[in-house]
This record gives sequence, structure tokens and C-alpha cells, in this order.
Amino acid sequence: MADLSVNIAGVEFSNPIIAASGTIGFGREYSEMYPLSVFGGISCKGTTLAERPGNPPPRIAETPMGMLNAVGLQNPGVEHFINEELPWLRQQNTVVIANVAGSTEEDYCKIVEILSDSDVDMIELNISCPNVKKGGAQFGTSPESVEKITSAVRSHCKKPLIIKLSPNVADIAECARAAESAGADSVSLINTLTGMRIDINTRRPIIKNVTGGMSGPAVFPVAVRMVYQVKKAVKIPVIGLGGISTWKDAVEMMIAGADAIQIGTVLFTDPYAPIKITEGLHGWLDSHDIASVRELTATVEV
Amino acid sequence: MADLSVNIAGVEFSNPIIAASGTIGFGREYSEMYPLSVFGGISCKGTTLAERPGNPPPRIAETPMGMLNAVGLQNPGVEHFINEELPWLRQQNTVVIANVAGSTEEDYCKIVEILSDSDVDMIELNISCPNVKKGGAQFGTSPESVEKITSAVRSHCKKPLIIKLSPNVADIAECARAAESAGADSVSLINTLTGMRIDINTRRPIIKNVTGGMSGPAVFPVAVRMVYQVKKAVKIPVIGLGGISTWKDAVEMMIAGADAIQIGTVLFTDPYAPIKITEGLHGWLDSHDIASVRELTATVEV
Amino acid sequence: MKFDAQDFELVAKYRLTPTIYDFRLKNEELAAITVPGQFVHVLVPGKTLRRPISVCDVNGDKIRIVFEVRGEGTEILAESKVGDSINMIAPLGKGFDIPEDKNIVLIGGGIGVPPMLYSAHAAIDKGCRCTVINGFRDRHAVILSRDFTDLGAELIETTDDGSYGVKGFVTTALEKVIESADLICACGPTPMLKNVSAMAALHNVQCFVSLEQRMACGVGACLGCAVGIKKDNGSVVYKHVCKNGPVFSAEEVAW
Amino acid sequence: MKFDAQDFELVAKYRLTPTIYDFRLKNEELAAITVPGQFVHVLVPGKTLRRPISVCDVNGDKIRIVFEVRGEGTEILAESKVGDSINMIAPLGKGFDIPEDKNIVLIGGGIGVPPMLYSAHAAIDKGCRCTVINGFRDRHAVILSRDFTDLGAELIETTDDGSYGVKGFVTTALEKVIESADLICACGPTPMLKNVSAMAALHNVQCFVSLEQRMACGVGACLGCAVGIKKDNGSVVYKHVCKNGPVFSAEEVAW
Ligand SMILES: Cc1cc2nc3c(=O)[nH]c(=O)nc-3n(C[C@H](O)[C@H](O)[C@H](O)COP(=O)(O)OP(=O)(O)OC[C@H]3O[C@@H](n4cnc5c(N)ncnc54)[C@H](O)[C@@H]3O)c2cc1C
Ligand SMILES: Cc1cc2nc3c(=O)[nH]c(=O)nc-3n(C[C@H](O)[C@H](O)[C@H](O)COP(=O)(O)OP(=O)(O)OC[C@H]3O[C@@H](n4cnc5c(N)ncnc54)[C@H](O)[C@@H]3O)c2cc1C
Ligand SMILES: Cc1cc2nc3c(=O)[nH]c(=O)nc-3n(C[C@H](O)[C@H](O)[C@H](O)COP(=O)(O)O)c2cc1C
Ligand SMILES: Cc1cc2nc3c(=O)[nH]c(=O)nc-3n(C[C@H](O)[C@H](O)[C@H](O)COP(=O)(O)O)c2cc1C
Ligand code: FES
Ligand code: FES
Repeated sequence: MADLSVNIAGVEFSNPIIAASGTIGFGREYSEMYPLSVFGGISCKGTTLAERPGNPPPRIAETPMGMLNAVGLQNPGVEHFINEELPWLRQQNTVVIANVAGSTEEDYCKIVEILSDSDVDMIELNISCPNVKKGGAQFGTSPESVEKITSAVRSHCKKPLIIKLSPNVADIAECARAAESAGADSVSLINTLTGMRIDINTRRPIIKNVTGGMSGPAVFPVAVRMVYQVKKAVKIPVIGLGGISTWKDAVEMMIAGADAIQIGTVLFTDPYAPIKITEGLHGWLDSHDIASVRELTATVEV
Repeated sequence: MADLSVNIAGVEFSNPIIAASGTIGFGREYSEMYPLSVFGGISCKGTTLAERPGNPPPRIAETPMGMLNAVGLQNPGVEHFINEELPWLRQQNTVVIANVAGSTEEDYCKIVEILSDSDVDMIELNISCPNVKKGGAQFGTSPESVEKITSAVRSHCKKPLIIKLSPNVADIAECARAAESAGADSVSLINTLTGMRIDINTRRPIIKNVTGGMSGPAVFPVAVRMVYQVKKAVKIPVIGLGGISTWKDAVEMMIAGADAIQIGTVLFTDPYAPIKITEGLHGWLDSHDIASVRELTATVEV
Repeated sequence: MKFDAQDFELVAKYRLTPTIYDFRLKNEELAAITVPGQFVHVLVPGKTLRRPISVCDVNGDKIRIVFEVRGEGTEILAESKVGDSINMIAPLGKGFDIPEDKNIVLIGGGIGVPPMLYSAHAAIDKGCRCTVINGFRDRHAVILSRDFTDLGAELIETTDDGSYGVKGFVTTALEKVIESADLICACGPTPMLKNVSAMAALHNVQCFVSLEQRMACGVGACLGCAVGIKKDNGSVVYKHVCKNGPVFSAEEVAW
Repeated sequence: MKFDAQDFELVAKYRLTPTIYDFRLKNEELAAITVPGQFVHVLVPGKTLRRPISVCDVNGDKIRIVFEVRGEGTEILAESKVGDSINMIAPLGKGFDIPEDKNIVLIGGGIGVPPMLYSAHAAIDKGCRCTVINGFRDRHAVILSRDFTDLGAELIETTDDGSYGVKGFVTTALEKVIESADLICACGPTPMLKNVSAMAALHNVQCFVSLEQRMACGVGACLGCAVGIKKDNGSVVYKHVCKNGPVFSAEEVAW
């Protein structure tokens, strides 16, 4: 059987499949169905310094082969995360990634400092959340702002640091380069594409927040393109996500340039997706006599 | 029966449904199935100064609820268009929009000058074609470049000028504002989102050009969001497109902010889409006692 | 195990009205642990999001769901054929807490009627006196009448236009029986639930309502299905219909 | 009318191998105007792009198509049931120009075999002497043998592994009959077509090949299905499989 383990910025993952932030909470609910160790790692729900109530409902809309969400970073705050969720999560035998959001540079630095003294394995900086009025999005929209926030956070961060990039930019490779040069240990991409749906009968946006973040199979080709472009631009490991729903998509994303992948929306369609993807990877790698999943990364022939 | 006519920059359309550039050629093939007058207008295949061979195949790939294309502006050149296609097209009782692409500012100006003396009703400037190596894309990627190309072309253009915007930008409303302030009579959006697919067995991109433009239902929520943002930013008429496939989508796009719409990829799925959309519009408007389709534009309540 | 995503076999399928379907689905393990007011999260082929549907009744190893075709997803679901496997995450959510030996009034509005059947079933099993008030748009929308009377519930049916049963809203009927009620459980459109809650508060009767919200995960992980809930100090927090509900105490809902 | 998008009724459906299906579809108007080598563009529920499939034969008001399940679209198509309506744009493209009273060699490779049946049908109707060479991977992939012999064609079958018929490629068999051929028509994988073309050129025999390319519109409007074609002056231009083809003269193809 092929070796599925990958190493991202010094952290060992038993397989390259990571649960995407915001889609699995802190893992408790899905652990009712299977052990969380089926994931190489879990990126936890985006955490802010203080508790946040999140956006008013509706927060969810369906789109062709995808969905919109505007949860608005509802979360119990970093202290709660560390005290109430992390100890349990630590025992689940999977890499724990804290996903961090803030409204100001100081916020980001402070929370990263707190998490640096905690038991998390890695920190993923969400500088691209499009669903909160203040903060979040603007940090991720230009190479300059990516560079600035990454540098600021870097000096406070004792854990491997992943910068999560927004697809709502003209040149994502530039943003990745900026993150790398400012000291990121890895980049993950893509976060959601900003979209909108309107109920034609009420003439109101379906999402109360008006716009929401689009995810799911619909965005997969955009994600593959961006991962391909980013991998060519940086030397640090690239975590690819956006619309992955089958083992074939996982293989495609890795061939495009991903060192590991994340899966989010597919968990809603099929909670057992990580298990099916792992099985599919094993089957395909074995039938092609490929010894390690790592041999796939960035092997696209153009 | 409700009035479906719309007026864009002084040009009367019998209905708001325009065939999107590149999806219907110069109309001859679809005219085998129904009269082209089912369309309010037709935006012709992107035309360049000289004939262009286009990209090597494969040029097409399927994606979840969408497709990629990298035709690469294969076209017979503007003279051929004017002499061989336009006279016939003129007789089809639909608004004729020339869609223009170039590699340099001079190209754009020259071709617009030539078309200004022709029989076309309007000119749509494709400053956002992602599928050609040289030119095209870079004109559409920042408000500054949009402003520059629009101003340059404006002084050569005697026809109503539509600027077609790229969605591969951080802030499309800024680009629309730039087009407006430089003298555009209308903007159309969205062009395709850049995407990529890889054949996992050959490890080669499915599209020979490596990346291609994504269109179809998958991009609809992104298009609705952008049309909404652009409509708030400019006073000139907005033509909305991207993934419209049903009359409901057409209504939603108009409510979001479109004065007229274009349909492209849906023609491949169902060539009869324009007729079905027209019927659907009539049915819905009548059952809601709405006298004119124009009453829908930009009525979203946020 | 609290819930799981598993296949259910569609063992019988009926059409109750031109747009409302009645499915009987078999899965021994999961049917057995379901309580009234819980729901199932149904995978629809070709759709990214599952559809939440209340459990209408449970009989041994079979779950019954009754749903209306509203949009694309329920339309596809309605095309399922007997023998098909339907993947559902089940059972989900916090249901109605049915007490023993009480006077209980169950209220269903439109497509909110189905979950009240399982509640009536449980209430009668627990020795309650059970009055059911079901409200419909018109006589064409009436469903499940025989099912409720067969259970031995006292059934009052209302239609907005008076084309069947009592003319008026469920609250008109509720007013007549509320004095003797120990507990009200309701499911239906938000305006109805709001009015029922107000009436319950006025008469000081305990009231539980089943709410709807658009869902992604269905299990409490994504925080998609938010609903405003009043805390003791008066402030409002967002709880989640799929995990903290769909049944909430009427007085805690920030309408 | 040259073509149209219309519904065809699936009147019969057979499974020729575990992955190859044989559909008989009825549409009086459109079946009647189809010639050998043309294709239909098939709408697949849930898919944005249609699937191009060659016409395998035409009998009166019925079109026959034979296709292999390769990916998601053909898999969905294979699930169609007799009685279903299937929307197709038909007939499309430029077919084989079958002459009268000639010695004609028809070559099919794998899933390129089906269109050669209609070609054989037409050739024999036109008084040609018709030799058919069909090549397959192995004996499990062999299809349509009886159909060709029933027509009265001389049939040579080859398999790559020799598990059925002549061991080897179609070109091995072609070599033996090419001397007496006036015309070769071929459909199959590109390497095979290339080899057949080279052999035809060597023996100075006219040769037509049916090409494949990924398609969007299918009618010549989108310019998606490009294929490099040599002009007289040696330069290469892109023509389109759906409109200028799928059948091209072998010597004009820029392989
Ligand atoms: C806990 C709960 C129990 C329910 N029980 C029943 C039941 O027993 N019978 C029944 O007919 N209906 C029930 N509903 C409503 C049912 O979920 C929706 O009618 C259904 O999801 C609509 O899907 P669609 O594909 O027809 O519509 P579409 O408009 O195509 O759906 C698009 C998206 O919006 C969501 N959506 C649309 N309307 C609703 C709604 N009212 N509530 C939640 N999500 C919605 C869909 O789930 C989907 O994600 C229940 C809803 C909830 C939350
Ligand atoms: C003119 C013509 C005639 C054909 N005749 C036949 C026939 O008679 N029988 C038969 O079995 N097959 C035939 N094919 C091939 C057939 O079109 C493909 O096998 C089919 O499109 C694959 O679709 P899928 O959904 O199974 O694969 P997917 O991989 O899911 O398809 C994805 C996309 O790629 C396209 N695609 C994939 N492979 C091909 C291919 N080889 N050629 C063109 N497009 C492709 C699909 O159309 C679709 O747009 C023909 C192709 C052409 C161009
Ligand atoms: C409901 C929901 C909530 C999300 N919350 C977060 C979040 O808190 N932090 C973050 O970085 N990304 C968040 N995301 C984005 C996902 O992590 C991921 O980037 C995106 O969904 C694309 O991947 P997918 O198509 O596999 O879902 C969220 C996505 C969804 C659908
Ligand atoms: C095959 C194809 C060719 C296209 N060629 C052009 C073009 O020449 N000029 C242009 O401005 N847009 C071109 N487009 C973009 C479309 O006009 C349209 O902006 C896009 O497809 C989104 O709309 P849709 O989802 O309705 O197809 C092309 C699109 C496709 C699919
Ligand atoms: S739907 Fe995910 S928390 Fe309720
Ligand atoms: S598929 Fe559109 S030109 Fe051939």
C-alpha cells in the first residue's frame, strides 16, 4: 500500500487530507460518525480573540454545484478554543491547525501569540474571509497587504504559519510570493469566491449578509488553476483546496501543485468523503505503482 | 403581454437577451434552427485586425456545471467580418454588436475606427480575454489599464461603446467606474473566470493552452454579485452575463442590476434557450402584473 | 452512536397531493433511535446540499417522511423509485419532549403537519390526551387526516379559505382549547409559530416550536443554520436549528 | 433544414459488452436526412456539454448509436430507459462520400467501428464491393460482427492480442487488401488513423478519416473543436471537426 504521509513545514500528516476550516467546527460532531484520525489534519473553525456572534440568518444558499455561506466567523473566542476544545481535539490523533481571523493587525498578533503557547500544531491565518464587515477581507486583497500582515504576525508566531489566500484577486501568485517573503511557512488556497443569490419572489438576497463565499465543486477549476500558479511562484509547501469532492479531484489538485489538500463543502454532501478519498488514493496509487502520494505533487506536464 | 424591449445606450433591443460573444459565431449556424431575431441582439465572435488562427486543440473541457474554453480568438479578421458576415447578419432583424480584441492599444483603436464606419450597431471591447498569450487580458486587470484603453478607444469610436469586464480582478466596481469615467456607454460583465483542468492519467492540462476561461451555471453567483456591485458603482447601463441558463436566472440577473443580459454557454446545452427564456419572462412578468421587463433592473432589496 | 450517514431503502412511496409525497424508508439501526421532532438530512443526487426533512413517523425499522416539492432538490427526490437507496444522515436534532399523562395540544401548519404525527403517536403512547390542530391553505392541501384520527387523537382541521374544516387560522381553533392545555407543540410557517407562541405566553401555557433554517452540514459543525435565541439577560445569541433545535422553547426564540 | 435540436424517443436499448450500449432512437424528420459519418450531439441530464456520438446506422425513421461508457456523461446516458426522450442535435457534420460501384475498404478501430456500419450499409446499397477491417483490443471488445456480415460485407476482424480473429493491428490486415482498393474510409484512435493514412498515401489510395475532438456547440459556431488542416501552400489552419468534419481527407490532416 502506498505511503500517504506528507510533511508540511515540518509537521507530519498521516495522509494529505485536511478538513477545511469552518466546515467541521472543532470536530466533535463528525467524530460521532468516524474517528477524526481519518483526516491527516483538521483546520478548526476560524477563531477570533473575543467571542463573535456571527451574521444574522440566512447564512447558507445553494448554487449550481456549490454553495454560498456567510457565517461571519461565529466562534467562542480563542480562550474557549484552547480551554474547551483543544484538549479533546489533541487526543483525536490528527494534526490540529488553528484557523485565525481578526479585525486589526493587533488582533491577529495577539491571538497568534496566545496560540503559540498552546498545544496546536500549526496556525492558519485567514486573511481572506469575505463575510465579515470589518477586517478579514482587506488583508488578503493585495500583495502589499498580504506582506504586511504576514510580517507582523510572523514575529509573534512560534508555530508553523500557513497563510490562507483569497481567490478574489487579480494575481494570486503575487500574493503567495508576498506571504513567502514575509516568512510564511506554507500557503493554503483557495478561500471562497465572493458570490450572491437573490430570491426572485421577494427580491431579497438569499444570504442576509447580501454576499457570501462560494465553495464546492463549481470552484474546483479556479482552485486548480490558482494552485498551479502559486506552486510555480513559491518554494514553501502549498495546501490546495476548493471544490475537491472525489479522490480524482485530490489527485488532480496534487498534480497541479498541492503538497496536501483540504476538503470542506464535500463533507456536507457526504460526511464519509475523507474515507472514500483515502481509499481511492490507495487504489489509484497502487494500480499505478506509485510508492508515495508525495510523488504526485506538481507533476503536471505543460 | 409584458414589454420586453430595452434600450442600451440609445440602441433599441426587442428583448433583453443578447447572444454572448464567441458562443454563436456570426449567427449562421444557429439560424438553421430558428430566426436570429429571437435574440434582442448578437455579440459576434471576437474580431481582431488581422485574421487569427487561434490556439491549438484541445480548446474545450467540461467542469462541474460549466466548461473551460481557450479558443484563442480564432477569427477571420475585421475586413472579412465587415464584408462577408455583416451584410447577412444585418438582415436578421437583431441588434448587431461587434466584439473587438487586440494585442496593442493601436490595434484596438484601428479596428474600432474601421468598425465605426461599418453597419454595426454597437461595439463591445473585450479587454479581458484570458486565452491569448499576448494582449487581451492585461488591459482588463486593473482600473488604471481599463481607464487607459477605454480613453484611447473612445476617441476613435463613433458607435455606442460597451466595455466588457474581466471577473479576474480584486474590485470589479472600480474597473467599471474607470470605464465609465473614460467614456464607456455601457459595461458588460462577466467574461470568463480563469480555470484549469488536468487529465490525471496523462498529467497534462486538458486544455492545450494550460488554462482556459470558465463559463456556465457554476459562475452564475459570482456574476450576480459583480453585476450588483457594478450597478451600484456606475450610471451607464449594465449588461449582465455569466452562467444564465433559465428565465429565472435572467430575472435574478436583472434584479441584481442588469439592464440587459447575455447568454453564452447555455446555447451549447440547449440551443433553444433564448426562446425558452423569452417565454419564461413573459409568463412570469404577466403573472406578476409587471408591464415591462425594465421594471426589474436593480430592484434587489438589501 | 447518535446519528450516522447511511442508506435507507425506499420501501413504499405515495403521493398525498399533486405536490406532496409520502416515503417509507427502511434502516433498522437508525430508525430505532429516532424521537418525535427530529429530522433526517437527505442526499439528493446532483445537489451539493442535503435537504432537511422531519420524521413524520417511525414504525419499527421504518421511517416515514412527508415532503412537498418546492424547488429542484425536492423535485429530484420525488422521482425516487421504490427499491432505491436514499442516503440520509439520521436522526438529527433535538425533538419534542413529550411528557406522560398530560393534556397536550399539537399544532401543524401546512407542510409543518407531518412531524406532529410522530409527536401525536408518542403522546398517545405515553397516555396523554392529545388534541391536534392542523391548518391548511385550502382543502386541496389537507394531508394525514386519517393518520391522526386512527391514532385516537382529537383532530381539528382549519383552512384559510374555509373550503374544508373550520374556516380561519390554527390560532382561532387554539383559542377554544388552550385553557385545558398543559403543553403546546407546533410546527409550521414562522408567522403561525409566532402567533401560537404569543397566545401560549398570554395563557401561560408551555410551548415548543419547531423551526426551519437553511442548512449545510445538518449536524452542528458549520454554524450555517443560525436562529436568534434570547439569553436570560435579554441579549440574543445565535443557536443552531440542526443541533440545538429544530425544537426550541417558544419563549427563548427571538422572533 | 440541415439539423435541429429535437427529442428522439429511445425505442430499444441493448448492451453489447459490459461497457458498450446500442440505442435505437426514433425521430422521423431528422433520421431521414442523415448520411454515413455524421454524428448526433446528445444532451446528458445534469451536464453542461453535450456528447458527440456517431450515427451507427439509419433504418427508416430510426437512428442507431453505439457508444462506450467512458466518463460521467456516457454513464448517465447509459442509464436511459426505453421510452425516454433524448434530446439530440442531429444530424451534424460532413460524412463519408460513398461512391458507386467501387472497391471500398472500411476500417474501424474499437469504438470507431460503429460509424463504419452505416458506411458499409450505404456502400453496399450503392453497389460497392466492401471490405471491412475492424480492430479491437481483445475478444471482449468485439462488436457488431453479425451486423456487418448480414449486410454482405467481407469482414476481417483483428485483435491486438490475437484472442479473436487475426492477431495484430488493422494495418496488418489492410496491407493484404490495399492493392485492390479504390477508397479507404476509417474511424478509430488517432495513432491508427495516422498509420492507415500513411499506408494509403504509400499505395496512392484515396483515404478519408473521421476525427474526434472535444466539442461545445457541435454546429460550428464556437470554434472549440479545432483540428489542424494543411492548406495547399503547406501552412496549417484550424478547421472544425463538427462542421468541416468529422470526416476529412487523410492527406489534409496535419497529424
Ligand atoms: C428541520 C427542518 C425540517 C423540515 N421538515 C420538512 C418536512 O417534513 N416536509 C417538507 O416538505 N419540508 C420540510 N422542511 C423544509 C424543506 O427542508 C425544504 O422545503 C427543502 O429543503 C426545499 O428544498 P428544494 O430543493 O425543494 O428547494 P430549493 O429552493 O431548490 O432549495 C435550495 C436550498 O435552500 C434550502 N431551503 C429552501 N427552503 C428551505 C426551508 N424552508 N427550510 C430549510 N431549507 C430550505 C434547501 O434545503 C436547499 O439547500 C424542513 C426544514 C427544516 C429545516
Ligand atoms: C464526431 C465524434 C463521434 C464520436 N462517436 C462516438 C461513438 O460513436 N461512440 C462512442 O462511444 N464515442 C464516440 N465519440 C467519443 C465520445 O464523444 C466520447 O467518448 C464522450 O464524449 C465521452 O464523454 P464522457 O461523458 O463519457 O466522458 P467525460 O470524460 O466525462 O467527458 C468530459 C468532456 O470531454 C469530452 N470528451 C471526452 N472524451 C472525448 C472524445 N474522445 N471525443 C470528444 N470529446 C470527448 C466529453 O464530450 C465531455 O465534454 C465520438 C466523438 C466525436 C467527436
Ligand atoms: C460554512 C463554511 C464556513 C467557513 N468558515 C471558514 C473559516 O472560518 N475560516 C476559513 O479560513 N475558511 C472558512 N471557510 C472556507 C473553507 O475553509 C474553504 O476555504 C472553502 O470552503 C473552499 O473549499 P471547499 O470547496 O472544499 O469547501 C468556510 C467555508 C464554509 C463552506
Ligand atoms: C467558446 C467560448 C468563446 C468565447 N469567446 C469570446 C470572445 O471572443 N470574446 C468575448 O468577449 N468573450 C468570449 N467568450 C466569453 C462569453 O462571451 C461570456 O462572457 C462567458 O462565456 C460567460 O457567459 P456564459 O456563462 O453565459 O457563457 C467566450 C466564451 C466561450 C464559452
Ligand atoms: S447546518 Fe451546519 S450547523 Fe446547522
Ligand atoms: S464544437 Fe463548436 S465549432 Fe465545433
